[in-house]
Amino acid sequence: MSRRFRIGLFALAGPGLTAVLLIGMHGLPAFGHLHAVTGLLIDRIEPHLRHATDIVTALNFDLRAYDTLGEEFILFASVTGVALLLRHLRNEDESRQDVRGIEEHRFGGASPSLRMTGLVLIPMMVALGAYVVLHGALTPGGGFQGGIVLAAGPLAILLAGRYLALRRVAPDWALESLESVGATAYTLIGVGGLIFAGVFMKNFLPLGTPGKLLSAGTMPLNSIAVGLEVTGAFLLTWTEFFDQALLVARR
Amino acid sequence: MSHLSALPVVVPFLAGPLLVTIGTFAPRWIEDGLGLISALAVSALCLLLVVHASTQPYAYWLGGFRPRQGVAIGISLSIDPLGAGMAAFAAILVTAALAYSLRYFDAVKGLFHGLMLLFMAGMVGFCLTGDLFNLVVFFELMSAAAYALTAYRIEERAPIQGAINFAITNSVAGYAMFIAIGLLYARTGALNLAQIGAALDGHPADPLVVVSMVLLFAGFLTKAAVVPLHFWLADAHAVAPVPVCVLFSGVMVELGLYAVARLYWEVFAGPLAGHAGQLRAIFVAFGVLTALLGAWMCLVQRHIKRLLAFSTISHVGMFVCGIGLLSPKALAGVAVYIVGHGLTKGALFMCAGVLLHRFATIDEFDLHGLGREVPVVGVLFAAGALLLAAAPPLTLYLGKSMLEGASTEAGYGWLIAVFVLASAMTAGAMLRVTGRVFLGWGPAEGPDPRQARAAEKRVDETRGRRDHTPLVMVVVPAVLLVTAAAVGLVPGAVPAVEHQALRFVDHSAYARWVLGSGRHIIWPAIKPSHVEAVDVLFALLSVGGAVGLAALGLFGRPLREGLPPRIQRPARHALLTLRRLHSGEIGDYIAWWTAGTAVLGAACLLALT
Amino acid sequence: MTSFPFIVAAWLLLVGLWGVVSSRNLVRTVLSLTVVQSATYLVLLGVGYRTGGKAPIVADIPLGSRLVDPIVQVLVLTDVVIEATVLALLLALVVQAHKRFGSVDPAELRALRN
Amino acid sequence: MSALQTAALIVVAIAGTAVVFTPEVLRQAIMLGIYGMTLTVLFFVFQAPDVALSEIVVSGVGMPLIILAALRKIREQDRRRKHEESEQ
Repeated sequence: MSRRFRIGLFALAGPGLTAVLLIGMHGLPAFGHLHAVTGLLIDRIEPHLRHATDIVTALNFDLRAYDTLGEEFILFASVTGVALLLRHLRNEDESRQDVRGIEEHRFGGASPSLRMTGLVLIPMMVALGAYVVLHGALTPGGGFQGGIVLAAGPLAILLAGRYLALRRVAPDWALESLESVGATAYTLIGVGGLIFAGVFMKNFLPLGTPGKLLSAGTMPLNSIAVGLEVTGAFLLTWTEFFDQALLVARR
Repeated sequence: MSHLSALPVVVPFLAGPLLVTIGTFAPRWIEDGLGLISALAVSALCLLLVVHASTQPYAYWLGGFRPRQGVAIGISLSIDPLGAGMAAFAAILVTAALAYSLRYFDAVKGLFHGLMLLFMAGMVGFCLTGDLFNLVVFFELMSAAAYALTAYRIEERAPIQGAINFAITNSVAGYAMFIAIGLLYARTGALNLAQIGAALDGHPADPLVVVSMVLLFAGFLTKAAVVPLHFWLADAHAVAPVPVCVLFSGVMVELGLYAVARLYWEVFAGPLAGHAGQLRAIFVAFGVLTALLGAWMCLVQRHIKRLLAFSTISHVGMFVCGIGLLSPKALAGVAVYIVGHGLTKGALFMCAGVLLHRFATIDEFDLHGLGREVPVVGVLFAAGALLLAAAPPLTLYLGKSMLEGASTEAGYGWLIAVFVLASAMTAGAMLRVTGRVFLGWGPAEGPDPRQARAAEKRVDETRGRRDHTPLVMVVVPAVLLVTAAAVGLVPGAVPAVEHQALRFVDHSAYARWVLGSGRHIIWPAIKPSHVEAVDVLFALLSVGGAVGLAALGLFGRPLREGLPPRIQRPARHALLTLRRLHSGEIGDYIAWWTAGTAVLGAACLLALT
Repeated sequence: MTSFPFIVAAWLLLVGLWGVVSSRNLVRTVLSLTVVQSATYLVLLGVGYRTGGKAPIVADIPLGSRLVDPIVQVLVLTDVVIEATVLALLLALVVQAHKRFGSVDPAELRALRN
Repeated sequence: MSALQTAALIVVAIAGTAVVFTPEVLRQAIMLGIYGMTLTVLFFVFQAPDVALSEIVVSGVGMPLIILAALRKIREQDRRRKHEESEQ
């Protein structure tokens, strides 16, 4: 198919599809005037029902926790896929010598202050990430957002020019295990509902006082499980890509 | 019993991460064992759910959030025998694929098994859920696992390209669904299928409802590979490892159709009740186009896996016609047909896998006569072809005759001709392959050597010596074929499917059993439709046509070259154009996707509002 | 102007699809794909907004105040995760494609011509 | 709709268009990061702080690292290939 034909086809089809969409969207209620029964009902009953101050989190980790279960496994499957796709083949070589050279060249000579920044950043990011994960049920954020921040902490080591050191501390299997532990923990919390409360994913812990750190039943646990998984998942993804970019070369 | 409802998803969700974690250290037999046990367990659980739901379908409210005043605040698993049956079917095929790959792969650190289990979790969750957004979540889960599995052999070029095309096309399909969810939520304030359906009832369809239906259908029909949204399928199927192909062709593609049927009957049947005739015409148009184009492309392939892939597209066309007839009888026919087709097509891919293992090529002409070394596989391949041609009185024949009966009843009697032709063409292509590869018939030199290069594998997909076929690689397809032939002959099986299809299409009953308080619904008993005598004739026609086309393909070259150039030239030109459309370029595919969706949208807007 | 967010969403969809269709570089294709996906965020959040509504966090506001719809926000959260994962998978594929084909131009990928 | 929301939407539309039409891939990747920031702002004015936080971590850290590593790998391979060709 020639490029001209393709572009001609899209020149007709693209606006056509947009027109179809706009015709459909014309039937939407005016912006700002949604009347959605389910959302309104949840707004009204959630604070009594679930004791989470962040309704979005209550939906995420309790009312629609099953969606989040699926979402966690989308992440898990993709990261497993990335690990599979970026695996090192037999005819590929890890030239760690090269990397030392790159690290020296890129970071070593640059500036000690950059290194320091990297090293100082790590504990700060970890603390911030942990805070976001733990306060999932109270304030915006939760396991996913906090997990990425947590994962970004160790990666700040890149700035410090010590990528190989990171890989020594965190090899693939360790990151895979971290990710698996998180995903499994999330599933097991659901199974706990089945065992202790009779229904899969049903809350089986006391709801506590709204606004307290340990409130809203299993939600903080869910948030921590997701946090672990996301930390492992993103670290694994990043290191797989950085391995390719920095280490792996065809022999 | 209903406590088991969530377990078919939980089992692979626990086993998958475990496999990925221990894969670095564990020996191969642990991976195989854990994978097989999980898949078997899920199959058994799903079958239990089928039995449990067969008297009374039920909703399982996750987290115990039962609906309040008809408003679903949580997510439900809405379990009925057809949905649970699809889930069981998917799990059984996964079991078969894992058994086949016992001696097949050098599995990488548990990643293959882990991804297969997550793929299964995606498919099973997809079949069991009763929530629109959750449906899309599981769609994305099965897609994510499928993309990676497609490109399993990163040593080669074709799998990478196939996976890229697959991933981009299906991602775009997913976005269309997200937009549709937004539109439907704005209108109904609901995400549960039953609640959306109930909220839409009583008003004729307006453009918003029609457009959201179009976007959802376009998304799921992309998965189902309906022309012109189908381009990714042949690419992905031709390049994915054989055990993965078994699942792609056997069940993943058909799940797209399951979703379309589910969404139509439970959500859109109310507002569109007055326009069923128009919608039927639109479905049938897309279905016929898909059936014939797929069959033609199937006939001209020499890459055997690609040939099988196009045969799947052709069959999908027939299924779309069947679902589009919007009658319970046609739906039952499609359900029976899908089971028979999935098992048969899986077995055929497994046979192709044996050829690939033994001879390191999958090109029909390169394999000329080589198949004599593996006569058993030849018998299996021929048997599979005849099954797909709906040879009476086996499962596929029963499904197809129901489909044909429903076509006549709906006033689309001419569809039977299309079905016969498409079956004959696809089965003919497979019989031709059987003749050339396993019997050494026909010329050994083919046209267009470019295709041969694509079919050659430089890298070995299998493990073990090439001069030996592992027993399990023959036994598994044989078992699948016997099951495919016999499952419909089990007394009461096909009438039970028809009975359940009647419940499936009961729009108002669905809302009652999902949102209601568990009151029992009494359905009227129906008399199962019987196979018409004339259907034998149609089946014999397609079998005979298949044999004829195979003979023409093997020995007919002088005949074809004897045709006057007046006929030859345009035919060759048309074929060339068609082949050029399947260019392997993602830009082309997305342009066609946009065009297909726009046409579907315009047709529906004009006809249904 | 009441449907402006949806018009912007439709525009982003069109532009993103154009990027995918016209791209000569697979990285560019993938980045354009994220623009298509962002159209879905706009539709969902646009649908869920209520004029004068507060964010659905009930810590410091009186019960019963007007809130924006929380459900669509949860859907978008999942959507964002999908965006990141699909991007990672696709870029892994693109890196491999470049290894095997020596190019990231879709027209140069010729393993699947019919 | 408030003026703030309108403004945020216009900026998003412009930034999204710019992502697609930025000529060079590395600049496009940077543009995608900027686009993510504009979306974050939009989500805030749409009263969706959870989503905004998600978007900022994904488009600010999660995706750029992946994209930059992929681009670096591609560039590295191009260089190596040219090098090999020139040696022959």
